[in-house]
Amino acid sequence: MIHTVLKMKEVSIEFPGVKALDSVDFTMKSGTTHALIGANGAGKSTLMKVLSGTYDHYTGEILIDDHKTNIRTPKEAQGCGIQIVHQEVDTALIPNLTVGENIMLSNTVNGMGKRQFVRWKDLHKKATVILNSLNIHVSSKKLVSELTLAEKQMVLIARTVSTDCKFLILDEPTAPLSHSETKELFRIVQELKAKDVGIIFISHRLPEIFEICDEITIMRNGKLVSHEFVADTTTGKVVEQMLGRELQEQFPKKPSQIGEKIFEVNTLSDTDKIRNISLSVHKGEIVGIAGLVGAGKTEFCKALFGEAKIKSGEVKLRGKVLTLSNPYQAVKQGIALVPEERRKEGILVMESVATNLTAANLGAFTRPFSFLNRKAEKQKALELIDSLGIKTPSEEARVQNLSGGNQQKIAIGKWLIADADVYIFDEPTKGVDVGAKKDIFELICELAQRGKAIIYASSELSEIMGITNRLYVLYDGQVAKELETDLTNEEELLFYSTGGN
Amino acid sequence: MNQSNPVQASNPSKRTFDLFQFLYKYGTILTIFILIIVFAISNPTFIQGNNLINILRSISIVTIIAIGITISLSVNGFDLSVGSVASLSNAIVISMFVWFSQNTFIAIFSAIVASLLVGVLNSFIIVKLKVPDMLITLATMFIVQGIALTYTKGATVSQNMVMPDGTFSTGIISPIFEKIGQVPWIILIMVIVVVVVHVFLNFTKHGRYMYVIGGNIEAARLSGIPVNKYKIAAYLLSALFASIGGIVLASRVMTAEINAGSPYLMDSVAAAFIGFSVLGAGKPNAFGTFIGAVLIGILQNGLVMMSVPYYAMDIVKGTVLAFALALTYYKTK
Amino acid sequence: MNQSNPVQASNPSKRTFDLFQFLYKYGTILTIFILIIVFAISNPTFIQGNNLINILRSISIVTIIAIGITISLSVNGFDLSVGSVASLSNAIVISMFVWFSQNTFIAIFSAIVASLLVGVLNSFIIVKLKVPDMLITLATMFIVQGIALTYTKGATVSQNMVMPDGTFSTGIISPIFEKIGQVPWIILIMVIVVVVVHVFLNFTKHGRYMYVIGGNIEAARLSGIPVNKYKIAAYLLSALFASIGGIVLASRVMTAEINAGSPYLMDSVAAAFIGFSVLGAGKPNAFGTFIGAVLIGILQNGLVMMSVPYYAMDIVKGTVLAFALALTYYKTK
Amino acid sequence: GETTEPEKRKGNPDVSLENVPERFAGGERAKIKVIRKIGGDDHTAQFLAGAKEEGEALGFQVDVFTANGDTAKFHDAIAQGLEEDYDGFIISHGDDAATVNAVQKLVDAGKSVVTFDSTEKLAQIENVTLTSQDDEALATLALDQLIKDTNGEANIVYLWVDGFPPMVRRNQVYQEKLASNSGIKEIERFGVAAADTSVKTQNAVAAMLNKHPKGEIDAIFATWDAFAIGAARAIKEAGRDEIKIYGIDVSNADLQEMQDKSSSWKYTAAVDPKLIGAVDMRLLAKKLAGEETPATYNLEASLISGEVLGKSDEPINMVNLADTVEGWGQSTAFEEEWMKRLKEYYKK
Ligand SMILES: Nc1ncnc2c1ncn2[C@@H]1O[C@H](COP(=O)(O)OP(=O)(O)OP(=O)(O)O)[C@@H](O)[C@H]1O
Ligand SMILES: Nc1ncnc2c1ncn2[C@@H]1O[C@H](COP(=O)(O)OP(=O)(O)OP(=O)(O)O)[C@@H](O)[C@H]1O
Ligand SMILES: [Mg+2]
Ligand SMILES: [Mg+2]
Repeated sequence: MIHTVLKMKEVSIEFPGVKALDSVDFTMKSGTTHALIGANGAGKSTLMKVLSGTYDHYTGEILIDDHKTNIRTPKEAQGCGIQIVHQEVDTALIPNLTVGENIMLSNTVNGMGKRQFVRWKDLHKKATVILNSLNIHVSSKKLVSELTLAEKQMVLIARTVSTDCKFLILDEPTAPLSHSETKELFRIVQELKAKDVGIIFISHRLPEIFEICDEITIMRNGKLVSHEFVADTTTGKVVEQMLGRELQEQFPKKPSQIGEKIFEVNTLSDTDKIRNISLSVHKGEIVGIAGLVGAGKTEFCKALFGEAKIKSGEVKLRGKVLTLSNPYQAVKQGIALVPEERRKEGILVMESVATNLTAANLGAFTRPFSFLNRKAEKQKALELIDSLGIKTPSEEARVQNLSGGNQQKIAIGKWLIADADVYIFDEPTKGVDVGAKKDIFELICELAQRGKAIIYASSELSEIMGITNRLYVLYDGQVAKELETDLTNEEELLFYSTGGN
Repeated sequence: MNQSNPVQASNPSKRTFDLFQFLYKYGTILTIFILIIVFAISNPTFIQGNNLINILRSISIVTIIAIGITISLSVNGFDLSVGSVASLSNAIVISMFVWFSQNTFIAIFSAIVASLLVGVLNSFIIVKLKVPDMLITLATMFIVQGIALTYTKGATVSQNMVMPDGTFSTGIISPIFEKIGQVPWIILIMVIVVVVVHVFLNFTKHGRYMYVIGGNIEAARLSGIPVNKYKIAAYLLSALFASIGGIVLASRVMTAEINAGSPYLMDSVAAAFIGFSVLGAGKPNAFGTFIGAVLIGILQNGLVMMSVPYYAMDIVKGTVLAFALALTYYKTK
Repeated sequence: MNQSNPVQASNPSKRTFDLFQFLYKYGTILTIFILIIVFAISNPTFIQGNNLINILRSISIVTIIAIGITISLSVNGFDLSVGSVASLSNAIVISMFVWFSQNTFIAIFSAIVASLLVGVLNSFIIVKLKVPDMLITLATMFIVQGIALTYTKGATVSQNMVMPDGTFSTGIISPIFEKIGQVPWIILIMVIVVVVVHVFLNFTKHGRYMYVIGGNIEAARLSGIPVNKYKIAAYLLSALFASIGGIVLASRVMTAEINAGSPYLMDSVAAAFIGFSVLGAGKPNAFGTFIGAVLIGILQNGLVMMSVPYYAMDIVKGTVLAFALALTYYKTK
Repeated sequence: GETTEPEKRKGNPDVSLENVPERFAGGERAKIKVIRKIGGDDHTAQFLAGAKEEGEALGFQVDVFTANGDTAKFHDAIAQGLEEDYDGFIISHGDDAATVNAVQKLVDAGKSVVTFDSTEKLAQIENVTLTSQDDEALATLALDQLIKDTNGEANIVYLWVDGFPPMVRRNQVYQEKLASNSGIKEIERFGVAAADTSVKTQNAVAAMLNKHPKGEIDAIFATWDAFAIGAARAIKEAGRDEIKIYGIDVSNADLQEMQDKSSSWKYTAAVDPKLIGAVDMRLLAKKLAGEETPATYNLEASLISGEVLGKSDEPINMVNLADTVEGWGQSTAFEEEWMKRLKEYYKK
């Protein structure tokens, strides 16, 4: 088979204050899977946005089969057979339209020719066929605004599958997916590969990359570091190239100074998904909430934070029953939540880094009559930027322009100032590179060492195993099992989280 | 601001069935039925054919203009200039007859061309200069209003009027033109406009593109939809329907009064917004807009029948609007 | 719709320096200076102290009401009911004097309380029933207008008026109250309102929270900010300033005419929106709103001075508004 | 402010300015500002046109402004006018108390002022002439005709809106007539003042006609021509020409409607709004010339009959109405000999 060859040569791009790409080369063939990795902010997404025509102010050239192509708009990229599933799925979906319309969007745009009228029956039928072929169980007539994050992701992948493309870019597609959904995705990737599609795969999950990719390109600080065959490298080497240093132990030492029980949840049910959950957390303890995607982890975290309507049960902190009717009360009573969907819920994209960091406890930076003490605010922000290693041009920069991992650090950082008693983390490492991940783990352990009670919800079993002292497995909104982390293993966790008994 | 996607916030909960879901979808229609029943009980003539025709006639201009607003809303835009455009169109069509003794075709044609020019101006500034639509159409609203006033020198244009030079105008308004504003034509025009735009928005690819643009402009751009072209088209259509509204108004009153179109802005906006939720569309849509206009029209008519003093009418009108909205938007949480 | 964050689209590129960045920040202020120069050249009395005071007096009510709108915009809300609230407040304060012979304190107090009730109603429906603000304030706009009309029975309230029973009202408007609407007090009140709200929004925790809520309400909620309280506060403040506007108006004209407040809606909205970009704020802000009002006031005054025919005034006003907007929003690309 | 030297314009040198008051004899022009609170209707357009035409004929520079109903803007314009070099002002519809202060300031600054349909408290100020169209006469003319035509037995619809001084005065007459003619019964009333008053009225009257079948309504009394024309259209649409309309005020469009033989608008009582503007301007000119002027002046009302209009072979409008209605638009009130001479002098 003759493969198509894609080459990007000396691509550079600059944003105010940042040189995001610095003369990067990238080469791949169709019919292969190619991993693109790098720490947060390395420029992976930016490089792919150049390739898919999002930016037109880059320098350098793009060649397909050694023909110079001019890709400056998405349409031109699509014309060259390049499709992308963006990291932030919401930017690509139309919330007020149905799943079917979203899937068939490119078809409607480019495939109708002179035909003016949409054939609704046809459209939904085709969409359903695609959904079925991907094993996605969502009605094609549902509105996208009603979907979960994972479902939205699948819809986007389904959309690209509906077109014929030569190169498919998947920017962190597995971040919101469950194990089984990830498996589905990999199956699809393999199928596409067999059809001579080249897949560019961005992920922070190294095992996945070693599982499905043929080649690997590593970036750091907007520059190309290496390009080699996956078979010729190892995880350790990749991490080293990514970070520019060796990564020691990924998980820090677990906290050991566990104090008295301070946080208790008794038979908590909400109006929707959560049923009869009881658990307890001690001072200085990290308690994991494990469970597959959709098990109800997020809902549970939100219920503890006053965001979901509680039907029955009680939540106690230091023996005192809490009233949790909204997050404001939760915060007042000493609870902090780092939510899962950070762009929508965790950070204020339009505001500066400093404003974000102080948002949860602005009261600490005021003079009498609530006047702001800007100097104190700035100082604290700089302190945090430094201690969390947030990569930003200044404390006045808009969070919108930071990379995903740095945004997440900010979402966590704001709660460090608030000084709560109970910290709830919902998938805090989603879309975060290994280096930043380690920083985040260290942060969490440090909090525990300071005697805070920590709840850590994640569908990444290895993380749960690595960082928690004790854990609860959630299945279908209920606690399936409570386990001591040291006395269990990933297999057992998987067993309980898939409904085993 | 946050009305752009009312359904987005909805988090329908499967289990508590769906009184609320039901009300969201059918709240407006339900309100209409309740109103009809209440008015009919208090005065049986309310549901006589004649009166129903009265109601349809009275809402036709509002509906036509509101359909234009609906189209601008569908690309997540907002056209505040429609009232002024209707005034301008009204002034031009009548003056073509009266001042220049033109025939019906030329009169209508001129009015539409002038209105489309406003649409071009709006869309140019929105698309090219990237001025937010609500702001720039606020500005063009003033400009067009001023142009209409200057054109008529601030006076009413009517047949046989005294011209500035002291002579009398001799043009007459064609009897064919007069028909447009009469039953059944005026109602027919409204129905055709609603149906055509409904089909356009829901069954043609162009309509879909508009919704796609309205839902997520970035995504639309990235899927290769010529976003700017459709935005321009939306503002042209919005101006076109405002123009038709003005022409129908002209035919109904056979004069061009000062700022005659401007009061239609508020009612049209209300109709288009009420229409958002009708049948659970969750987005601006032609049928919903029509229903919104019907709600307003029924209220207006019924209240007159019940001899509610005019100054209290606003209270009732506002309250029912608020009630319909609350019914529509109230969620379990 | 997409006016909420005009700066968002900006993608300032360092290299093309920044004529455009400059214009974005200073466009409005530049326009004001150009206008002043043009008007002053055409008629030197324009920049005489007396005339400048006239201008400040003429914008004071618009500014005060626009400041209320600015606050509702800061939480990404939108209060269309301010014009009606100003009418209501005007009617109540005058009627307290004229019908009930109350003193200044009680009269002002009653007007403010009534207006705050409207604010409570608005915020209750917005916060509890989750009806989009623009829609519900459209409804309350009608309701409050109707209430104000019903309260005065659609008549003008003035000293010595004929009461429904045929007698004459005997209450008089206190001379102290009359002072409010006169120079320098009226200007002083405006300046105090602008400064206080500017400080409040920019230098206090509460102001910061309002902007944060306006930027991303979900994230604000999950940061533990009592979002609903601040939204309620914003609508109460918006009603409060509308009420103050109505009271100042009452003191200026010493009567309560029907719907006296409603013409202020459009100008206030324009002022608040023009203010978005002033000095590159990129969000609703009190100082910018004041500058927006100044722009409108200067135009109005200068055009009257240049004897522009009143019907052409809207054209010029709209064009300058469009020009300021284009200057402000036009980006390299 | 200080007055600048009035600009001179060459008139016709053949016309001598003998006997023309000193103020104007040297060919000096005057600068006049007409400020009207209400706007957006044809009455305003005609009134302003009348004032401007008459003033310019006299060689004056006339600037007009309407505040479109915004009281504060109205006062802003007066305050601003004070700063400029106007010699005289015509203030129309200053019906709020604050107008008294504003006009007082004008007078204190030595400006001449004539007002129209403004608050009666202005009478306290010396040297100000208050003019009005005689609302009592207007209402009486129309109502008397209604009572005469129906022999004092009728169910009527009353179209009226509160809140405007002329409307208040018309309502007073209406209430009196209702009290003294027990056979006249009001069965419905309606009225809004908006930019689309006529269409709103049309819709409302259409609803009323449905509510009250044939025989239940005999006549409609419309206190404003915008109401009358809306009602006339509604009646035409419903084919209920047994109902007769008696209105107040007139415009060109109204004449069109009334002339139509099938129109149910039978009578309207009116004063020529253009004439009002002209008479006000003459009064102001007399003041500027230092001549005696009355403290108040009421413009006479006429009753226009649709039947008479219908008999004319040529279409009738506001100008040639004078051929049909005696005295229409022809008042020579305050038109002094020297004004005619001045007009002659400035004639182009
Ligand atoms: N539109 C923009 N304006 C300004 N800076 C930007 C913009 N887009 C990206 N950047 C900057 O470019 C750099 C690269 O960002 P990019 O999103 O490509 O990182 P990434 O490798 O995808 O990281 P992550 O793994 O966190 O998603 C970051 O420092 C980011 O702040
Ligand atoms: N916006 C939504 N619309 C409809 N259903 C939803 C929505 N969000 C969540 N759900 C449903 O609620 C259930 C619980 O979801 P939740 O997000 O709590 O799970 P989770 O264990 O946190 O999974 P994840 O790993 O995806 O966060 C799931 O079945 C999901 O489909
Ligand atoms: Mg990325
Ligand atoms: Mg989750």
